[in-house]
Amino acid sequence: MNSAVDVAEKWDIDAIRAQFPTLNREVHGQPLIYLDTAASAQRPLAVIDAITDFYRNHNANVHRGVHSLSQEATELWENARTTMRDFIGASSCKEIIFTRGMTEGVNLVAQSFIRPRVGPGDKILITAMEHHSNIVPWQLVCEQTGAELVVAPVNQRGEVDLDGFSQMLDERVKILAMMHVSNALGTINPVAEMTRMAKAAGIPVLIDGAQASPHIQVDVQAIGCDFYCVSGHKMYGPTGIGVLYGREQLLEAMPPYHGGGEMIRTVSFEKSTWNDLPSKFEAGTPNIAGGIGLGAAATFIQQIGVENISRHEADLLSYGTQRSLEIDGLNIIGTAADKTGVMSFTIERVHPHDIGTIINHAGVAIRTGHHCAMPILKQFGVAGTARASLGMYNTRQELDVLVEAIVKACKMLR
Amino acid sequence: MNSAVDVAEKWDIDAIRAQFPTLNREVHGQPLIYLDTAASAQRPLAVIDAITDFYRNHNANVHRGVHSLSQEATELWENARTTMRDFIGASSCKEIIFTRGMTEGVNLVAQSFIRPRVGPGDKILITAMEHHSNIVPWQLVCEQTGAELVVAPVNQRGEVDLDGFSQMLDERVKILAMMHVSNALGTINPVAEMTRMAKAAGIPVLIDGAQASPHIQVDVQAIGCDFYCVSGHKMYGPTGIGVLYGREQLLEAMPPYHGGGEMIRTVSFEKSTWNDLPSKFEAGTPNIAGGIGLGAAATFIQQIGVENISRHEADLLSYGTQRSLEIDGLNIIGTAADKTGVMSFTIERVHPHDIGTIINHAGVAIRTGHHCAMPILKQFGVAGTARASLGMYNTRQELDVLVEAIVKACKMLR
Amino acid sequence: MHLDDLYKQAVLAHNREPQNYYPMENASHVALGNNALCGDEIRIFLDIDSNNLINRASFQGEACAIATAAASIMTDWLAGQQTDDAQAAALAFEQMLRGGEVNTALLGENALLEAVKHFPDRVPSAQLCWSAMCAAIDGVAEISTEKPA
Amino acid sequence: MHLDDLYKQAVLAHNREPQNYYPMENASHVALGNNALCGDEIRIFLDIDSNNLINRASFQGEACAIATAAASIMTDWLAGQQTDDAQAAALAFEQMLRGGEVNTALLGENALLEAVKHFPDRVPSAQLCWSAMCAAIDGVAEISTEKPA
Ligand SMILES: Cc1ncc(COP(=O)(O)O)c(C=O)c1O
Ligand SMILES: Cc1ncc(COP(=O)(O)O)c(C=O)c1O
Repeated sequence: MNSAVDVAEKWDIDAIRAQFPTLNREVHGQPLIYLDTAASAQRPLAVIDAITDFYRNHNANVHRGVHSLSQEATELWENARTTMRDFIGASSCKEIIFTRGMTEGVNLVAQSFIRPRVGPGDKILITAMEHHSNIVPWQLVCEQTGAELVVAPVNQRGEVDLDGFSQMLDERVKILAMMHVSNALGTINPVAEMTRMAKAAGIPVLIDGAQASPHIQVDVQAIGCDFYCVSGHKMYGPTGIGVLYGREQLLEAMPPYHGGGEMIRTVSFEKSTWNDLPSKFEAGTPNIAGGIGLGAAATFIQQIGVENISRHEADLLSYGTQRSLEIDGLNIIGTAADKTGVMSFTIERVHPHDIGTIINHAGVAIRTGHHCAMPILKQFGVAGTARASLGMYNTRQELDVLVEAIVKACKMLR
Repeated sequence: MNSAVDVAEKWDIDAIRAQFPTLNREVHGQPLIYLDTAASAQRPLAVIDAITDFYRNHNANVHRGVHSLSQEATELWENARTTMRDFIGASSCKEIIFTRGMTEGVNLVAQSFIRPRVGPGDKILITAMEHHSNIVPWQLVCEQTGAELVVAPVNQRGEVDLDGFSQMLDERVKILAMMHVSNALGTINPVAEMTRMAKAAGIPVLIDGAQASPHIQVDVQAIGCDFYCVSGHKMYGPTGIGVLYGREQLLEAMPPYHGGGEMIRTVSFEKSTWNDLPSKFEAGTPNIAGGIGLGAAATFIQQIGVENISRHEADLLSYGTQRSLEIDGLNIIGTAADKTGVMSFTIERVHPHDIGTIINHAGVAIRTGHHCAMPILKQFGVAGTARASLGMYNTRQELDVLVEAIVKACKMLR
Repeated sequence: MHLDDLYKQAVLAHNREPQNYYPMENASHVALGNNALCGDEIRIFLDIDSNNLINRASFQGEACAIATAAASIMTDWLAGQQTDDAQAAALAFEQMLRGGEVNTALLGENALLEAVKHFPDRVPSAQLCWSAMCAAIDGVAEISTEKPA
Repeated sequence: MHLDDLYKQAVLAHNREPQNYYPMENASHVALGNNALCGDEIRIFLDIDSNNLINRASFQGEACAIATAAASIMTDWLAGQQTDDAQAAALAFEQMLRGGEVNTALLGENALLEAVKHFPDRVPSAQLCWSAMCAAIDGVAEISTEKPA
């Protein structure tokens, strides 16, 4: 992968695109233009090869084996953990819990950390722009415990209203759970500042980093948060894998989440004892190939350079935004000052779903609908949007095709 | 895969072995002899190719997409569900919940089905031979609710004592959770009969099928159980995926387990509503590649024919058992009348761990230790065993090498 | 499958100028159909007399072109139908979208939407008004159609 | 790495006929080390006087050849050591197994186990008696060593 480093230095987009086999696909006879990275990114060869290499050459269960394959598998798996530790800036591998994805991370914290700690009168604070995965797990806990879900306001650009937010920070708030980057709007929240405010009020902080880790630098220690969740498939890695970062001290104090193999030290019918971190939270056989693939994805991003990716996507965002405003009746939802490459929009007299279907026939893949963020769309007065979301492999030319295709679709429908 | 059908008809072991790339590995200069299938099976090309085909050609998120890739991904994913429905004999795809593995299936049922239904005075019934994954989740529920874990006795051959078992079936028992096949002993439990006895007493039944699905026919309707869990990686499929079968009526009545995307119908801060089965229990982006790979594994097993696999492994078991008894001081742990291909043993004056290390240098991969089944090993008076476990790809010659290698190890150590 | 088969001129015309697009006062039967996944929401109003004859049908809501056109065509067609013929047509319509054999004579102009069967993610859109209509007849206030067939 | 480096003749001899294998009556310090993962369990007995001198050391338990030989060698070596030298040796032993630079002179015959560092899954076995010894000195009754280095 020395080549990836070279690529990054001169931002050789063709070389980057060559790493992603799916980009060779045709759709309805047109070259695929993939603008749905926020739903799931494409996978580079480095990731696919890491998975197949594991299955073909080192396949075995981890941790429990005396034979060579099992030792090799364990080493690959634990190396992936080390890679993820460095990728998000954690201080120890004990703080890196492999999960199925971002959703499982939040559910784990909701059940294992918060559920035993809250009751009637206590509050769980989120923001109005959260993804369902950072709303519903808290609603379930509220139902189970009598705690109350409270919601920090978001302004009409799609930014958290920091005044409103700060007024909600009181001693009854037992956790602040917020997204780093919005999948529906693109907003980059000032998580370090908001974390500082919350911690000053003694409130633990969980951050949904699903849309941050593929696009901007993540450093959990600089942010100062207690928990941080990412999803593999959003950051060019495999499906079925993610990471929950948790501060060691908090994880130590939490009861286990799942029971099973590997998370125990001893089991007897009378009493079982728990293993050390991170094993305590990794019951059963983990997604070994997934973890190894995620490590490969993180390494790939590091080699390209996340700051290079951010810069490239920022350029595309400003180009794409400007071009899309040429479209008659187009209205952008989410105009925060600080944004990642997400263009969410509605068009007068044209339904997003029809746009999506029609431009799919020009090879352009976008997402339409509520993007698992119904409440914030409702605040914007819409039930759904069309969303083009960017990845490191996209180009200005692709955005030109997008705009042309939308214009044609509008003509057809109006 | 027509070739697989041919292979099965005349049981062409070379053709079967050729499907498993890892079997070409050498370990310490010797050809790998993989006798650790009970920990994790090797993966056939059909599975590896299904995964890479998804990542290379159809990669996208499922369910929520208007574009072609997303529709293709959804179709592959839902086809895998249909395959798994047929593989275990469920009556509807609504009853097939994709999980991370067997362990998550039990935890889901423990938390979502049992936790709200039990309290002090209630009992959860398991057997003395369970895997930690079917012990610890229930211990956590007992701790949370005050219910009591009770344990059906197992005799000295490693079979459930049916008299003792039947005496434990009373109205305070709120679930029977037992394994179909023991990973530590090889015992095949009479699950249909035991389920009948439990159901006659009004007790719901969960079965841990992790070690059954790769080796013997599974038919949840013939068994009559309410829940059945399998793990992908045990049945020649990917890591990080499994299936929880649940009877529709029970799943309908259960509250959701995880909150997140896809499991909801509508979300508002005041109230969210749940999606239909099976989505209600599949929060967040699932392990799409894993599910597709699992479908490929099930198809592969069906094409070879599970009854052919059973027959082959039964032949190997009787050959291997007989040959291993030639070893001085060898003692087999688990001598049930009805067994799958698991040979668990101890050898006088020789520790299993040393055996494992030494024969690994002859290329032979076995597992040593407690096999996540501490309690039953304790009943047999041992802290660990050496375990050779069989898969469809093993041969008599491999068992000859195993026996020779153990004999040499014993000579060295004694 | 061509896009023009899905978005036929006749279908597009119904979307541009939907027929029977108004909230019916004194409707005897009303139901809301929604598909949260794509944000479609259609309310169906029926005026059914004591002989189970549908005198008038109308609709209102926010929905995509396919859902809007389907509702426009359906409400046109419903006027003058017996409720059990309407229910039978709903079944036939669903079968048509699943790719089954159907007597399209039963369906009249509704058969214009047959090509939707080649666009599985759009099937719920086309079906939304029909589900809502059946719900209205059955006295169910709200119904969802989300899953592709 | 050769198997014979791990299972040296001298190591195997200690396994076949372990030294100091008995429960010490009136031991001043005792601790149990266990490694549930592979089923090893070793109890260490120490007789330490008021000057922190270890007069005698013994052990008992069920464990693999590596763990048994390590305990046999270690207990031999401990007799006559100061507790802080023993603790320093434990650190050096751990470093040796992690592949670090160590002054093996500090370790005496214990250095026989150096090759274990090439067998990461066996490191906890070799370390079991040392962890138990340190626990005993620190007054901790029980300790686990499970993870490969
Ligand atoms: C009998 C049995 N049950 C449950 C499990 C747990 O399965 P998993 O680790 O895949 O969740 C295993 C395997 O470790 C097993 O052998
Ligand atoms: C902001 C955000 N949070 C959470 C999630 C959920 O992630 P996953 O579905 O991988 O668990 C997503 C993606 O769907 C997301 O965009």
